[in-house]
This record gives sequence, C-alpha cells and structure tokens, in this order.
Amino acid sequence: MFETIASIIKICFIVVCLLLPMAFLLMWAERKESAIMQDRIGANRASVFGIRAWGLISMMADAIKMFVKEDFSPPFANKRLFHFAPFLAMFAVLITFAVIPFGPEWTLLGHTVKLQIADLGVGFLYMFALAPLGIYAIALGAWASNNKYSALGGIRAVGQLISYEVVVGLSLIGLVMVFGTVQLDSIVVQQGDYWFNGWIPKWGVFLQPLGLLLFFPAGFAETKRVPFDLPEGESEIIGFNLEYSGLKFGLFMMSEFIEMVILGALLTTFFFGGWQVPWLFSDGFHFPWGWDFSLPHTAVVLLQVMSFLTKLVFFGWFLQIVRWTLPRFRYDQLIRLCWLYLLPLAVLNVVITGIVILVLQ
Amino acid sequence: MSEERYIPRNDLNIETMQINLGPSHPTTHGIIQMDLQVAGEDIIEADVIIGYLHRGFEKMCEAHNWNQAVIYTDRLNYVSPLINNVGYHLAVEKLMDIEVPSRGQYVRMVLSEIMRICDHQTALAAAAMELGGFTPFLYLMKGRELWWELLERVVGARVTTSFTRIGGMVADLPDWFAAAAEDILLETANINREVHTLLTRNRIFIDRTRGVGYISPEDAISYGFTGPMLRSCGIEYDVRVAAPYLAYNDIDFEIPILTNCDVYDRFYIRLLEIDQSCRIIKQGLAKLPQGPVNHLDKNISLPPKSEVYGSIEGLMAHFKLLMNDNGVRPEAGEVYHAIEAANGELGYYLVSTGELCPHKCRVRPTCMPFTQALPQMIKQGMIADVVPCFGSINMIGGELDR
Amino acid sequence: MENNTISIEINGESFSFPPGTNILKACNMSGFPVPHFCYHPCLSISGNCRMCMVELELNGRSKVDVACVNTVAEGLKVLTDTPAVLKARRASLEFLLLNHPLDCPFCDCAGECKLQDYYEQYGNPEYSRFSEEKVHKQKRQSIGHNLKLDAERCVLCTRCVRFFEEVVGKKELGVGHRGAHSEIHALAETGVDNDYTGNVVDICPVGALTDTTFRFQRRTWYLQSVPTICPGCARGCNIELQFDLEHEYKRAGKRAQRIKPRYNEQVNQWWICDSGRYGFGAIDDNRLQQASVSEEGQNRTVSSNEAVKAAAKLIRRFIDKKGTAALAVLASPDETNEGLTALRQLFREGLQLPQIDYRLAGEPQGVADQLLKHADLHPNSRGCANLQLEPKFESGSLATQIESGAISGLICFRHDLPALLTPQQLEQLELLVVFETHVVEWNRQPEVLLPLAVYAEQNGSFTSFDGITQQINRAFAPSGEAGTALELIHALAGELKIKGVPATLEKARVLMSSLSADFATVSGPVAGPSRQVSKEARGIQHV
Amino acid sequence: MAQYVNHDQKFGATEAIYYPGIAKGVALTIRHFVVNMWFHLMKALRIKARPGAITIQYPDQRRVLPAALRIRHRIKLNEDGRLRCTACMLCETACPDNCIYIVPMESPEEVPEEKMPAIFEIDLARCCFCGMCVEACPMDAIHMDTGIAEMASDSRENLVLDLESLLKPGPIVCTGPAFRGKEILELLPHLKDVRAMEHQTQPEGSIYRVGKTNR
Repeated sequence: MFETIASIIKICFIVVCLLLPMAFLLMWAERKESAIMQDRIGANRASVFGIRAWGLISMMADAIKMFVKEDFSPPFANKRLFHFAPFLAMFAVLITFAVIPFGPEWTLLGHTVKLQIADLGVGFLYMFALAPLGIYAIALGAWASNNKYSALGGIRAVGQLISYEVVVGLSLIGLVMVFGTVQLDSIVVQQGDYWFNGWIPKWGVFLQPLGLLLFFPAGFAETKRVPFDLPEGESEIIGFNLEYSGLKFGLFMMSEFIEMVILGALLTTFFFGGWQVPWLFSDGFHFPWGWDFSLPHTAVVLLQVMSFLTKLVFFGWFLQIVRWTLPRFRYDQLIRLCWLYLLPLAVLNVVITGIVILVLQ
Repeated sequence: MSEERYIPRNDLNIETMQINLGPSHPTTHGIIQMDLQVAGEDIIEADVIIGYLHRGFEKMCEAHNWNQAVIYTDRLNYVSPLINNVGYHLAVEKLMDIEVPSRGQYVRMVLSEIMRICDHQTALAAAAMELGGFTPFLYLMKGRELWWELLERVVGARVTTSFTRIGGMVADLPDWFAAAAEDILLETANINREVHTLLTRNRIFIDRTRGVGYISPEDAISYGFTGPMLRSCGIEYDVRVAAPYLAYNDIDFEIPILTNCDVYDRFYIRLLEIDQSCRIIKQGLAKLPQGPVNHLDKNISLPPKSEVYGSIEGLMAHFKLLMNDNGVRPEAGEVYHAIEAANGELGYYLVSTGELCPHKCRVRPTCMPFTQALPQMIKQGMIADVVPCFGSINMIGGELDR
Repeated sequence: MENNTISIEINGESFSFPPGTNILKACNMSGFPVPHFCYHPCLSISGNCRMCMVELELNGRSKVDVACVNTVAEGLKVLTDTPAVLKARRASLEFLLLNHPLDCPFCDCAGECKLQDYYEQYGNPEYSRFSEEKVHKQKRQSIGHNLKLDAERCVLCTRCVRFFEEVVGKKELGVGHRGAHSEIHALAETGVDNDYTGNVVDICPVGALTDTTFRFQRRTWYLQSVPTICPGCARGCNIELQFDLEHEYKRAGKRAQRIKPRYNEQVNQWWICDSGRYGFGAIDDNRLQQASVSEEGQNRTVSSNEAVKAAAKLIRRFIDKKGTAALAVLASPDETNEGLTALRQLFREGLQLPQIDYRLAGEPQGVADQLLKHADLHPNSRGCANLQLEPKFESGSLATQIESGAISGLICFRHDLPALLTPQQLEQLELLVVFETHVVEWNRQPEVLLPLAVYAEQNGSFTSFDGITQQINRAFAPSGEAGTALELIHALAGELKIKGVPATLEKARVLMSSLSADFATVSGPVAGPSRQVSKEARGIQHV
Repeated sequence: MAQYVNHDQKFGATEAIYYPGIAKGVALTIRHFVVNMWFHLMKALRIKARPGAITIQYPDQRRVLPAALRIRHRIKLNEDGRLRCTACMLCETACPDNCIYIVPMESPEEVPEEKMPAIFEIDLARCCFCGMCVEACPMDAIHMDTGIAEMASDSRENLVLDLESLLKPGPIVCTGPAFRGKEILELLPHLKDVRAMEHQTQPEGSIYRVGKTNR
C-alpha cells in the first residue's frame, strides 16, 4: 500500500514538479539564455499587472496561445495518425524518466523509499527500449502530414535517431563494465566512492572520459537540437512538424525539451555522480582534509536531491549554450560522424575499458 | 577535409521527387524559387526561377530625371545602398564628363567602404544563420548596427540613403565623423575575430562549407562572376584595381585572393575584405582633403542654401536646376561605368538623348551571374547544401529582379 | 541684286542681308542667337536692356556694342561669344539683377523667365556681390481688368509700352520716375483697356506683368502644350493651347490652363485678341458628359453606342414614315472640316436629305476690328460653305418651315436651339437628334442627345474666312463619353447601313480635298501634346 | 595602391577534430553570457553599471534620433508666425513619387508673399522619404525632422497629411517612462561620443524628440 502511494506521489512529483517545470524552464531559458549570450534581452513584453517576471509571463502567454490556437490539420493528411503522433511523442519521453534515480534511499516513517519511480533490474536498458518510441511518433507525424518537407524531416529523424541510439548504448557499455551493473540506482551509489584518499570522487566522467565525449554528442543528437537538428532544420526543410500547430505542435516541442531534461539527467546519473554530493556521506560531510560535518538523514537526502536538480539545471544551461553556439551538420556528415567516428570509438572504448579492467584485476 | 560524397547511381532507376524551395522559404531571403528534383537528399536537377521582385527599376528611371533616379538605386542592393548611389552618379558624371572635388571623392570612397562592410556583415550573418549559427548572426548584425547608427547621423536614413547627387553629395561629413568611425572600426575588427572563433575554425562549419558549391575558375569567368565570388576562385579581378575610380589609387590596401572556389572561401574572403575595408576607411579619413564636396558649377549642383535664401542669383540657379524642363541634361551619348560594389562589379549603362530623363538606364546587377550559376553549384550536392550555397552568393532580390 | 545685299561675317561665317537689317536680327537668323530683353521684331528698337552685346569689327577696329541698334555694314565682322562679350553680358545681368526681388517662388514667370535663362547661360558663376538693401517698389498693382504689374520685377525693357503704342495704336502705358526708381505706369486711372492687353504678358521677358486668369494657377513647367487654332472667330489665329494633366486624379475637370499665341506671319503674327485668349474655359466647364435617350417622356442616360443605335432607329423610322424632305440637318460651323465632310457624306450622299444647313437665324455676331477680330464667331463657316452645306429652303426659314409642318424632324449639331427656336416650334418636332458639347437647358428633351468633343479634344482642320485651311491638334481625351463628330457620324452611318462615310481623318481629308480648292493644303504643325513643344511654345516671348 | 594577396587557408590538427573548435566557440559564448549576466545582475541589484544588452526596449526606451534623420514632414512658420511656404511647387516638382499636391492661392493684401498654399497635401503612403523636397524648398519651409516615426494608419486617407497637420506635427509629450536610452550609450562608448559630438555641432532647435506621441 505504502509502496503504491509512494510511487504515485513520486510519479506526480517527477511529472508535475520536475519534468514539466524543467521543460518549461528550459523553454524560458532557451529564450533568455540565448538572448543574454547574444547581447539581447529576450522575450519580456508580456506582463500581468505590470509584472513581467523576466519573461516568464511571456512563456505563460505562449503556453496559453499554444492551447487556444487553431488546431489545423492539412486536408490530405492521414488524420488519425496525424493526431496520434504528438501524444505518442510525449508519452515516449515521459515514460523514460521512470528509471532515473533523483535521490538516495530515504527512510521515512520507518519505510525506506527509493527516490526513483521504478528500480528495474534491466536498468537503463528499459530506457533504450522505450525511448525509440519517439522515433515512431516523429516518423508517423511526418508521414501523416502528407507534406514533402515533413516527409524529408521524418526520414532524416528516423535515420539520425536510430543511428545515434546505437552509439548512445555502446558508449555506456564501458560504464556498465566498470560498475558491473545496468541498474541506475546502483551506478549512482557506486559513484559515491573515492580515489586518492578520498580526494577525487569516482564519477563516470573520470572513469570514462572517452565515454562521456561519445555519449554527449550522441545524446545530444537524440534530442534533435542544433547542431543535430536536421529533422527540423528550419532553414532547410522546416522540419517534420511543419504542418503541426497549436497544442500538437506544443506537444512535439515540449517532448523535445523533456528529452533535454532526460539527457541532462542521464549525463548526471552516468557521469556526474547522480544525486551524489562530493564528500557527503549518509551521516554528513567528510572532507579529505579532515573537516567533518554531521547532518541529519533528511537534510542529507534533501541536499542530495538538490544536488541532482542543480546538476540537471547546469546541464540544461550548458546544452543551451552549445545549441546556440554551433551551426548545424549536414545529413551525410551526421551519419558519417555516427558510423565512422563515434561507433568505432565506442567499440574501442569498450575494448580499452575491458583491457584496463583486466589489467587492474 | 570532407570525404567523397555518395553520388546516386543512375542505373538504380531512382524515382525523383520535385521540391519547390521558395518563393517563400526561410533559405530564400528575398523571393526566389528553386525547383529541385531530389533523390532522397541528393539534388539531381535544379532550376532557379527569378523575377518575383521585378519592379521595373530601369523603366522607372526613364520617367524620372537624372537626379531623381537615385532613389531607385537605393532599392537595388538594399544592403549596401550607398554604393549603388555612388555608382549611379559616377556613371552620370562620366556621361557629363565632370569630376567631383577630391574631398567629395574621398567621402564617397569612405562611405562606400562602410557600406561594403555592412553588406559583407549582412551576407555573412545570413549565411551563418541559415547554417544554424544564430549567435554569429546577431554579433554581425550588431556590428552592422553600429555603422548604421553612424550613417544615420550623416545620411539621414539607414536603408534608403539617396545620398549622392550629380556632382557631389547631399551633405559633407561632420567633423566628429572620423573619431566615431575609429571606435566602430575597433568593434568591427573585434566582431570579425569572434566570427572567426565561432565559425571559420569550427570543424562543423568547415565541413558544411569546404568543397561545397564548387565552381571552377573557368566556369566562374564564363558565367561572368565578379567580386568576392570571383576572387575566391583565385582570379585577380577587382574594379578598384582594374579601373581605379574615386581615390582608390591613393590608398594602400590588399585585395585577398583565395583559390578553393567553394563556400568556405566565399565566406572567408568576405571576412578578409572587411578587414581591408577597415584599412581603407582609416586611411581615407586620415587623408581626407579639405575643400568642397560638391562640384561648384551652378548648372550641375544646387547652390548653397544661404545663397538660395539670400540672393536672387542663387535662387534662380536653384530654380533652374529644379524646374521640370530645366535641370541637368547630360549631352546625348551613352556610357557604361562600373564600380566594385560589395558583391562585385556593379555597372550602369546610361543612354542620354540630351533630355531631362535617362533615355535608358540599365544596371549590370552583381548577383545575377551568381544566381545563374546556382543550379550548377547545388546540383552536385544535397538539399542542405542549397543553404550555404545560396547564402554565399549573397543574392539580393532588389538587385537581381530590379 | 548685289547692291541690295550686304555681306557680313558672323563668328567667322559669311552671310548676306538686305541693308538696314539690324545685327541682332542678322545673328538670330544665322543661328547665333543673341540674348536680349527689349528687342522685339515687331516693335521699334529701344536699345535699353544692354543685353545683346556683341563684338563688332570693321576696318580692323573693334568694339563691344549692342546688336539691336546697329545695322549691318559691308565687311562687318560680328563675334557673339568672345570673352569681352560674355563679360559685358555678365555685367549687364548683374545690373539687372541688383534690385530684382527674390520672387521666383511665387513669380508666375519662373520657368519661362528670360532672366533665369540668361543667368543660367551668361550669369556670374559666383553668386551676388550686392549686400545692400534692394529698392522696393509697389507690387501687385492692378493695371487693367486682367493685368497685374509687379514693379519690382520689371527690367524696364518697355516692350509693353511700345506694344500698345505701335501695334494696338493706343498709348496706354508709360515709364515714370527716374533711375533705379523708374516704374511702368498706366496712363489712365482705370488702367489699360483694349482688346489685346493679354499680349503684353506674353512679351514681358520677366514676371512683371502677370495675367490674372492664370496667376497662381499652375507653374509653367507643369504645362503641356499643343499647337492648334483659335475657335473664337473666323480669323483662324494660331495658338498654343496649354494644359495640365498632373495630379489629374485629384482635380478632375480643369485641364486647359491658358492660351498663348503662336507666330504665324500670314494670320496673326505674334498676337491674339483677349476674347480668344480667355475663351479656354469653355473646354472644361459645363461639358455634356454622357448621351441620353428620351422615350415616352422618360429620359435615361445611356452609352454613346446605344444612343447612336437609338438615333439610327429613329431616323430610319422617321424617313420611312415622312420621307427625306421632312428631316432637316443643322451642321455646325464650329466643327472640323473632316467632321463636316463625314456629315455631308452621310446625310447628303447617303440619306439624300435635301434640307441641310449650317446657320440658324438669330445667332450672335461679333464686332470686327482692324487687327485680328472678325465678325463671324465661328471658326469654320468657310469650310461649311466650301462643302456646300446649303439648304434647299431659304436660309433662316427653318423656324417657319417647322411651323408650317414642312419639317418635322431635325438633326442638330451644336446650335443653341432652346434660345433660337420657340418652345412651340420645338414641340412641333417629331424627331430631334442633338449632338452637343455642353449642357443646355432643354424645354423639350431631344429624343437622342449625344456628347460631342470640342476642338481641343480632336484632330482636324478649320478653314479661316480667307480660305486658309489649318490643322488643329488634339490635346487630351474627350471629356466623359464624348466622341468627335467624325466618330459619331461614322458610327451612325454604320447603324444606318450607309457606305462611303469616312472613318478616319486621312480618308476624310482625301474626300474633302476633292471637294474644294481650299482644302488642298492643310497648313500648321501636326503634333501631339508634349513638354518639349511647350518649351518652344513658351519661347514665343523669347523672340 | 592596392595589390592582390593570396590568403589561402590550411587547416591543422585542431580543425581535424571537432572538439577544440567547438570548445573555443562555447567558451566565447559563455564569456558573453557571463559578462552580460553580470551586468544584468548589477542592474537587478540596482547597482549602476552598463546594461547587459544592446537592444532598446522600443516603446519604453527610444533612440535619440539624429538631427539629420529624414522622417515625417512639417512646414515651418517664419519669425513673424507667417507660413513660410509660398506654394512655389518646387517640392512637388522635385518629388520623385508625386506624393505632394499643392493648390496655390493669392494671399491677403497685407502679406508680403503674394502666394500661399490653399491645399498642401503629402501622401505618406507614396512618400519614400528621400528628402528631395527639403532640398528643393527655396523658402526653408518644409522639413523632415519631426522625429515622428510612428505613422501607421488603418486607412490610406489618414496617411495624407494636410496643411494643418504639417504645421502642427502633433503635440509631442513625454507620456511614457523617462528616457532610458543612456544605458545603451554606456554599453557602446563610441556611440556616446558620437552623440555628444553631434550635440555640440548641431545648431539649437534641431530636432530630436523622445517619448510617445500623443495620438
């Protein structure tokens, strides 16, 4: 009973308090952050009673506009698939977050609650099984629109996402080999170890630097953002969502931003210690230079959840910076990058990791 | 840098798809249509359809007198209108066999070079943005904005400058101009550095542009390329050197040549030319001679306002120039005069029959040959290559369709 | 013969002239125009403007002198543009401009002002050296019903004084005061009063004399011009009709702006009378715009085509019922020869109508004078007579014929029927087809009323009282739906199935030249409206 | 003298792999972000600093319009309060767009200038703001210096300025927030100098108006 209630609360927390607000914030950040780095101010004109809240009201106005805007569907579209696709896209991204741990185990009223919706044995394999559902959403939406540009976008999306799905998986194999598990929770817990007398945390970034360099672009490509925004490529083919408007366009866009949140969460979880705070143990801080602070369990849990969220926000910010700095790839270069550079390197990474593990054993 | 691209084999009997890129498409800044036959992402056939912005510029000039026609030249290459003004009036002056005083020549040269910077910055910005680089776009636009802020204070308008007149300019440069330009030159160089960092040293950008839109030097010549497009094919031709006009002979500057004939070089050469234009502006302002900017003949340029308001002679000369049946009438004859506009050789062919209005005013648009060569450039590539190719030719609808 | 010509050298070329020719005229004739203000070929030599400076060289001695006072002499060498001459002209101009007010912005003469033209050609390249206060004189003096004098602008060439004295024969203007304060005065309190006052505005080389009808209406450089013939009387004076279509979308209506005389040695020389000059208002005012048809008391507006069809039907029915003798045609002496030829061809040759006339008893007559005015107020009575548009009935007895019932149908071109026939007489007509240019108050609505173009709206020719046939030219399109007589009669003939009615001006010309010797040559320029012509035309005063 | 110089590019190892170029670019944009963010922060904390952005918040902030700017027309009165325009129609003649329409009339006896406009219309829908009318005016009557840039209208008729609206370009009152454009000047010091110098050299009474037009 408690488990069920806790799960429901966790799902609500994740969706209502984490994913949607984060996606919303990312949309806001996309505008304000790009503006600031481009010496602009960004959206700030909408106001309620004179309050502009640094453009947040603009975002709300946008959201309202999205909801009330005419929901147009092209006359020769396959209506059923056309309407279905955006919801599938949203579903696919929301469901993948289930396995990501956003906090440690929390002992509450005698019960131990894992701050993770589902601690599946298959771990992130679950994600790689479900995330490609988004590809169907895009392909279906693009095809159902009955538009040549959309169709091109859909085809690009399928090619790109499926290719990079492989690299995403392979680049994490090294990590799995190091930690010996596919369970995300256990990967995060293991990143609480330290090297060199506790000076350096055993984060994935230090264990698998090449893995990070491979996972980062591959994951980025999965979010379909510049420089990997070929399915959209608004100056070339306008994109798979060309015919979508109103709420359904909003769903596509939202799913894209949630994908960014997920990418941030994965980067955090795999390479940056998940909810771990350096030198924070279950009873408090133990710094290698000898300082100790003991903290109550709840405070530690909250700090660790905060740590997870902070890392998430940082990666959100960083992904935006990268997105607004770079030009876009060309389709053949993108595919070549995947199959000729990233994939062999990922295999190499697995081999090297294996050798290193063998040597260390 | 980039490997051999997969080229679709004809024996596969690929069914092609027709795609109309334009007339209103984000890539086609300006209205132009590209009719593409694609197999997948590869372009098999390409055709460029122009004429969506045809306003009858040349015909309209025939209904306006020699000075009034200058407002139409603003609307040719609306990114660097002042160069068009200068070119037009240099042609008229050649027809009339007069020359503006040397200060006027320097002022025209400096303003032309400022416009060249603005044009290059806009072209680069648009090209960068279409490749997805929105940030360099805004940095470059910021750079252009500084120049426009300055020009607005001198010329009185940002786009529709209409600043030259037969025998001179509407006004002289103010005395604070050099100091203000100095600061903006620094900022321009700084923005150039930023663009180098963001784009020209970035592998993604290099991949997107290197080897793309190749056109051989022979083809470039036979299409009639001029300007940065031609010089990026390794051919040394610049009107400023081949047939010096204004004060370019007194200025020490380089004309960059690149030899790879691709989009990267067209992009890069514009950045280099911005630097050279900065040099010209600096030297021009330093050497700016004293004296009048306008030709002093009362039958050519308007008398000073003090004379118009204060003496019957000035008033009559003023009326004589402005009344319909009077005004400037070049002697019957024809002339072709070309200048180095931002995009290449901008030529005006004028025929006078001794009337008040040009009998014929024909423009050699700079971007017309580039647009003609566009199908050849994009036929080798993919849909995504249309974007940098199109960006690199810097097509300006106003000038192309006239 | 050799005694009668004197050969001189102008700018190195030899010319020969009859003795007594003045040098200015000689230069102008030889293609070396000399600037001048006071000289006019029709007036006596005054020699006061000092603008026509030329260098005269005789027997090795040379001097710079005015060209108008000196006459040609054997072996004389004339140089018209040596530096000395240019310097002298420049100095003269500077003097003339010393006290000239800064009036170009509101001077009507701007654009056709000799001062402006000569300043452009010969003036000081520097601007003014004069920094003192200018002499002020009275502006805006009314010196006649149509003349305004601005004494400040006057350069005292005295052309106007001499014109009244020598051409009109009445001394009406004079010069008063002395030196810089000299002014033109009207000698009578009421100002000048004769029939040729408008001409002094033409010959005034600057904007001192302006015409109240044109004053501040349009700027001269907007005007387009077309050479044509004055329709005011049978003299056939050559005129330039000047008009303006600029911003026509804003000011519908007033197109004709003024009339200027056009030089013709045989007819009017440089002049026209005031009634001809100020008659242009009729071109645009109160014009009939649309055709109308009256059926059973119902009057409705129709297109010209429909009206022509209706007219043809009615005429055909009338002839079938009453025969040709009951249908009279009143042609118009205001129509062109070509229109009249078509009319003659349709009604006399085609329909075989016996009753054709061009006069109507009681029409007003003018007063003739010595110079230009003629008593016949129609420009083409001679043309009508040449085409034998004479009736079988006694001229002037149309009214009685109508009353007696001999004539019960009338086709009328441009006669003021309501004024000349009684309402009873009009009521008696069974059929009344009227071609009219202006709106007329009808007490009996014509069955068919068709709008007709006036002389400014068509090409054609008029024959003056002494048999000179001269070309008139179309300035602008007919007002409203009006058509020319030629077009309408041709259309009517088509509806009546009558062959042989000329459709074009050229065909009508061929036909009419076989009818009278007067029509053999049509003199005068054939020209459409143009600014260039207008510039030449405005140069009328630049003689 | 100009000379041709070959500038061909050779790429090295840093261009062969993606990361260095990307890292440099990202570093550049991060620098921009941090610097601008710092000044935004300063501003949020009400600490005097230059603004973090170069943009101008248009209806609230307005650019200082330069004296030379060609913008909506007006007709000047002379020192005695009389109309300067004498309907000489040179502006109408010089106008390449035919957008000026003047009907002249004779002025009352007491006015020295004999002629004045009865109708003076400028059709802004046709006007291309080339300034040739100002150049042509021999009476210093027409000027394009009102600083009014907001001329939009929902009908063509409203775009025709008559004599009255040309004489009174509309009450120009500062109803919006006070001008905050100084911030941009501080961001771009050279422009500040331009403005300072311009104000030194422009004669008194030349135009620039800031704030909302009351229309």
